[in-house]
Amino acid sequence: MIRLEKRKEPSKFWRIANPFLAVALTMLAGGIMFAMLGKDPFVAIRLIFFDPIFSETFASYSRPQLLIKSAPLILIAVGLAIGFKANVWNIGAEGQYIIGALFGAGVALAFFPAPGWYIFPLMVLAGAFGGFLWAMIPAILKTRFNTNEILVSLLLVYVAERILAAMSLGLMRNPDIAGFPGSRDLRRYEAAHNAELFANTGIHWGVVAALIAVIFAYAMMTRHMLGFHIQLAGQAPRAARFGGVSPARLVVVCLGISGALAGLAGMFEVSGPGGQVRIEFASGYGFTAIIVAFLGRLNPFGIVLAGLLLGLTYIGGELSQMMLQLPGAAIQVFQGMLLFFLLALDFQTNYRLRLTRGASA
Amino acid sequence: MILGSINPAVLMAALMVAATPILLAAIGELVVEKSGVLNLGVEGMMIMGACVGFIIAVNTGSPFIGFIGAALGGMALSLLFALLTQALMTNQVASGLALTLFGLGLTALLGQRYVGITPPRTPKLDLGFLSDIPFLGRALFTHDIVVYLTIALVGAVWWFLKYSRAGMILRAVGENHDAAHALGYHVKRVRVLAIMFGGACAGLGGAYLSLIRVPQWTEGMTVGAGWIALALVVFASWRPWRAMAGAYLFGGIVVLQLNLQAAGVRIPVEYLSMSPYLITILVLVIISSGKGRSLNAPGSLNKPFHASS
Amino acid sequence: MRKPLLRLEGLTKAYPGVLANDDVSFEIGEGQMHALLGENGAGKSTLVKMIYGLVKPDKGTMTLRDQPFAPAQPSDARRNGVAMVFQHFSLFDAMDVAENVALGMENPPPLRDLARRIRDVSEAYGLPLDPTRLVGELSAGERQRVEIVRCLLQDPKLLIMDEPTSVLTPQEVDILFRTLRKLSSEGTAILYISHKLEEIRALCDEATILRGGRKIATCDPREKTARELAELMVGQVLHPPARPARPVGDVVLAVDNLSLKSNNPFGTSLKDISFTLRAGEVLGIAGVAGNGQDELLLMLSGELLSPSAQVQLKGLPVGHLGPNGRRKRGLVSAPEERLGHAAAPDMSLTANALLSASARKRLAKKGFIDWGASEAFAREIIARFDVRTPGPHVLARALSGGNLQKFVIGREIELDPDVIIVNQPTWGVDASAAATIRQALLDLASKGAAVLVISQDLDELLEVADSFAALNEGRLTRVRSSKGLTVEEIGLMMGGAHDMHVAQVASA
Amino acid sequence: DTTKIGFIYIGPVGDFGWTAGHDRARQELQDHFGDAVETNIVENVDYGADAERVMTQMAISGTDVIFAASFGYGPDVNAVAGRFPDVHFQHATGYIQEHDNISLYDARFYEGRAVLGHVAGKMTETNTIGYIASFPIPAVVSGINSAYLHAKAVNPDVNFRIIWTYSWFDPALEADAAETLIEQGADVIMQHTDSTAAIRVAEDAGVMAFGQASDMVDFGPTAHLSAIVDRWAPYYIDRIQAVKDGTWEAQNSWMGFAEGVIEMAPWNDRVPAELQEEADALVASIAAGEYHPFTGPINRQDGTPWLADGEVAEDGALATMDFYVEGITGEFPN
Ligand SMILES: Nc1ncnc2c1ncn2[C@@H]1O[C@H](COP(=O)(O)OP(=O)(O)OP(=O)(O)O)[C@@H](O)[C@H]1O
Ligand SMILES: Nc1ncnc2c1ncn2[C@@H]1O[C@H](COP(=O)(O)OP(=O)(O)OP(=O)(O)O)[C@@H](O)[C@H]1O
Ligand SMILES: [Mg+2]
Ligand SMILES: [Mg+2]
Repeated sequence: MIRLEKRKEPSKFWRIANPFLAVALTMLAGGIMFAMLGKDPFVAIRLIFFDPIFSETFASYSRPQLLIKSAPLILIAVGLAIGFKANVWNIGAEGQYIIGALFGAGVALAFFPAPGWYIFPLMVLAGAFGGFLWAMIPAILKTRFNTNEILVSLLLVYVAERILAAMSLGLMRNPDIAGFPGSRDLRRYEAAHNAELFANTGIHWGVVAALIAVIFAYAMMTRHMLGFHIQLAGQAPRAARFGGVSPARLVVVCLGISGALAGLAGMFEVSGPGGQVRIEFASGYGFTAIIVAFLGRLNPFGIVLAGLLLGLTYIGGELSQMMLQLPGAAIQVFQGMLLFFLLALDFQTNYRLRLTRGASA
Repeated sequence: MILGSINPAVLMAALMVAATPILLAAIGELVVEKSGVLNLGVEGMMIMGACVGFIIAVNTGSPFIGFIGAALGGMALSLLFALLTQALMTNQVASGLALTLFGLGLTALLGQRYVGITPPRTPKLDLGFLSDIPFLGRALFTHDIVVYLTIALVGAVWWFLKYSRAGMILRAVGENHDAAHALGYHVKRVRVLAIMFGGACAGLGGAYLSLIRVPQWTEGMTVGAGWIALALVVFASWRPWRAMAGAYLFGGIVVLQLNLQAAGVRIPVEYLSMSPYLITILVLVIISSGKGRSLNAPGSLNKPFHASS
Repeated sequence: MRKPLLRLEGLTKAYPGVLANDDVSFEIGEGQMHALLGENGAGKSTLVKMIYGLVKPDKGTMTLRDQPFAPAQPSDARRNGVAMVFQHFSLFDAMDVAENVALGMENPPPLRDLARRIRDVSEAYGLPLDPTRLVGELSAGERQRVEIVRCLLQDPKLLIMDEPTSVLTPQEVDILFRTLRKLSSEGTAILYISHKLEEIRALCDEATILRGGRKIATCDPREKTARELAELMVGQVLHPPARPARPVGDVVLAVDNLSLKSNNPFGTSLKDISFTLRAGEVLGIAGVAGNGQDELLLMLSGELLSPSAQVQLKGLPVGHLGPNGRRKRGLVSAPEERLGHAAAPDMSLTANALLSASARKRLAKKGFIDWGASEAFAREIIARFDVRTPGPHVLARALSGGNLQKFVIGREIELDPDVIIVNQPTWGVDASAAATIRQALLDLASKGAAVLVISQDLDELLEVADSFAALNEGRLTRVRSSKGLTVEEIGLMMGGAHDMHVAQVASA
Repeated sequence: DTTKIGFIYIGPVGDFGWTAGHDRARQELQDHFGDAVETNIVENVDYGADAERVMTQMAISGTDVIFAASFGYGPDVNAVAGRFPDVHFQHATGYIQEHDNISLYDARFYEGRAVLGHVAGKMTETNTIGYIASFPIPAVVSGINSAYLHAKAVNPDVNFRIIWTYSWFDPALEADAAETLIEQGADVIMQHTDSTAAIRVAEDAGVMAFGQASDMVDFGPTAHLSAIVDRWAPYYIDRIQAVKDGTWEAQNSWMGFAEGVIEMAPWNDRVPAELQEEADALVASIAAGEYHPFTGPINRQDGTPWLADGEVAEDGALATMDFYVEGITGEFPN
């Protein structure tokens, strides 16, 4: 009989090897699915994993796109991971992302059409502040009334979505194109545009912010007392209190950081690739980022890889729809498989498979 | 004023129907959480039930068989979750979210050829004279059988948890899995069974949407009902009848805001349409600001269990 | 010789890296009171878990009443008349007494009948219990009763008790013993595990001693002294700690009329606690678990806050300060629960050194951690307190209980405090490690620190304390000098208004 | 040689609504030209970066014509079109046209709504008509106004009850909305949302309803009176032919009955033959350009005049309409 046995210490080897194994297994299982759908599995997998980075036709365009697609995921996930480490479950990053975007865009629209170097920095601050504020609702309800933060943050996503719709149709609607929902195109407003910093690299301020956030998060989690306390609170809450950590303060800090980063992501998106406030602006980055955070094992650099991997499957997925007429749903299933394999294989990091004689208790 | 055009009996009838799918999913999740497992994949299992139930009902011509298929479909997906979290000890939050993503994709694929088809009709239950009682008749006795079965299920779960030995064992496993293990209970077996029950209920909830409420199949048709069901469980502090009250409250607010709109009440529509969520949060706050333990969360909820012997 | 009830032959069980039981054989007769002795990790619990069907032996056989006996799960054992009280309670806080009892029975009657039987049986044995109460609200002694009544209701032929007395007052222990003797006279065999050797000598007629998983000896405990038994267990000669006379200085810690609500819904609130502690003094606080020890430690360490003037450290009010604020001012503490409270299980020893030392040892500058210094500090603790471990990178959970306890107490002592508060400093720790820890505390006191030891182990308190008080249901007795104090007197102080006392009188 | 055509959709092809309508046209297009065209789709593409990327990759991979089937792709279409001047862009319901390789096209849904309003006004017995609306954008608002005006014209007692769902697609919510409207006395349900839920509810409640975008008669054989069916195929075929002929030019087409881009689904038998004829005549006169659904006098909801007697609304005003006409009760969202 086979059984699991907890390792005395997590295995370093498997920690590195698992993602590769998972991708390989997903290629296998996904390939079978693609074949069943009547598509050439090798072509499909090449389109998803290789063409966006290596093909002559697409790579020069897709590579920078990978950064654009992954940057918000990484930025949000880094913040979420900090909270998850402390057992603070912010499931509502999507809402904070929306509110951050609204705050950022709000500043821009308020200044329109004035020029000024200070507008964009103000928008950055406003975006972070908006996300922070929205995250403070579950944080304060949690610390004051012991209300479950998972639920409150989640329910607030629906509220934020409706605020977004109301803003797109009302307050922030572009007055020059009467009737149509959606704000002015911020990409056409020099002072507020989060443009590519170097042409054709995909690097905009959001990518830079994601990078900075990753480095900061890494430094904080490994070198700073705050990070130490966060990990402590997650692993052993009583030990954390013994170490002088105030659980309430930690809830506020963790939700605040993740909210602010999600808000920033929303702000960089609305002023750059997204372009304008509109009803459909939010496209699930806040939820996908939760998965990215776990795939990256809550480690900032792991999150970078996970974000890029997931971004790759999105871009590759589009290519395979376009070139191979694979249904969009098949790509979703494929992504689901990838997650399952990554999660499932992870047990090897902490457990060892062992063959035993006979049944065990 | 126009408010007069809102009929309370009808409101009651409508909210019972609106509440049924989320209540079905919530009562299943309640049992899962009582056993100490947090499955965030309710949305995925619901859509699976909606899709599989629809396909089977269309192919067999029987909504009844469709519902059975939906339960099995939801259960099949939940088994995947059970495999991951119970056998392979994966993180429950991440596995649940992955389950939702996977379920949405898989059903879109499975259901491709079923878009635009009408499923066989589920008859309304004929309750004879009961439905002729003034007010109550319209409010309570004009529904399809699933509405009543769902209420019966809530009662059954309540009885099971409170009075049956198996229910007591399930609560024990959720409360303290180490102690339950020491007494010789099979923690994982109990949890896998609970997860399967939760999957079946979520599947039924989904099928209620695709076979009765809507009824049609379109991908992504659950649009967040699974998340509301999850919220209901906490809202109910893990008590079955409160889950029903919560579902009816939520359904009631949704229906009421539509009624207010249709009646032309001068409250901005944007605010009306977000009211179900805001009121749910408000009630959550009121419930949880009571004493600590009254929250009644199972002691081992979302903690991994690994028998080391 | 009595008729044999259970015979163990060559039982062996290996865990990765440890041979928990190695070829253990012995016999228990019907109605016999059989002790199982051994230091921590000797394999006692593993052995009884095999009898109860929780763990499967790798090798060896068991025979129960001349029938081969190989329980696949606890219900098999229960069906065969084996009942067990666990070392760590197997109770469910949020469920009531009757449900807890029913969960431990094979074929429980309907809950209402069961409730009546619980009342009847528990009163018949002098262990009164209200079946409708939530277990989480019971005191440790009462919780123990739930476990025992659960066994009694099944008419066991063999009752296994794994360290049942560590949470009982002496009076409660008396009642327990009376119950056990009664059971024994009715023909029930008892397999009794305890570290309290005097108890064993008073109760048992045969003892099996394990060391490192092997059976070392079987003897009649009444014919040996406690010292001899201990040395058999440990395999070496023991020395009691030295306690040099020392001058007592000024008051450094004063608690004034403090009442505090517990932060745990099932905890005990403190009521009107007052005492003072002088430099160089060792104050022992006795009490049965669950009478407010945890809360007292939390309140003193700063994990629970109070009105600032009610706790004074060296004359300054500190009630409003958190743990680090108090540490900076010289007060340190070591809670009872090693894994999870005093130390984070999944973190390295280095990180655990940082946990409480960052403030006093300046291991962080402007919030940035000096990991090098932290590691050096961890090494220092490991070296000075003889912590057996490959190095400071090892996770706390990978250490044995005794070694982790040495690390935790050592960490606090190394902080060179003016006041140190420890709760159960040698709980579950074997004799030699316990001696090291006690010695370290005494040494600290003789250097002029004030030491507060909260413990359930009266022998330990008598060994180290200069003055003495007891906690009962959140109230602290008057502090008195420990000179001339007897265990009986302490027991009465601890028992206080405890209802066990009343029950004893009633059943006498 | 093969013309390579890409389609990007905001929803899934299985939505049975807007996206499905476009994909239906794509299939007709493919059938019409056979091997002479290759069509590719990418579904569920969000506005913004995703759309821009998908279109760019289509362009890179040699696509000749790109159909972007939602108004929100506007900025993205224009950005990509600027970079790929040789690719022809066809943007549905768009309003930004900054390059001469972009054509805009839209349908005059309000023409169809006028017919629905006319029939509904005559058919209703309770004089109450329920309207399930998605978002208050001009296409939806002008539809409501058009339907109301034409119902009112034939039935002065008619009143409209409107529910905004704030979503294009939420079957359960649409079903609840339909039920609510019926309970509040509506015996005809119109919808400007994409699911078929409302039709089914109407069928069960024994009231009447109109389908949306597709013929939804299968969902309510008794209730379904007709539907405005989107038929983009004739236009698509036309445009591809133009590409093949080398005559493609940027245009801004707003098409209705005249161009066959919208048409009425077959009438239900319960609509009296006489009324069917009236309705068909209305369709014909609109198609012939003899009648415009927004012909004055028309006042705004607050009573201020909008169109004078005989005045016909300009396309610009219709494309940006953001008010109810006089007679509609209830507050306009915002
Ligand atoms: N589940 C397990 N996995 C691995 N090792 C184990 C396990 N259970 C016990 N051990 C090891 O087996 C040995 C015997 O443990 P056991 O619990 O039987 O000791 P014990 O005599 O009851 O000690 P104590 O006095 O501390 O209760 C120890 O070294 C322990 O670490
Ligand atoms: N669950 C486990 N998995 C792996 N190893 C374990 C486990 N539990 C204990 N061990 C190992 O077994 C050894 C003995 O552990 P245990 O806690 O029983 O020590 P002990 O013999 O009681 O020591 P002490 O007397 O110091 O308490 C330790 O070295 C520990 O690393
Ligand atoms: Mg030990
Ligand atoms: Mg033991």
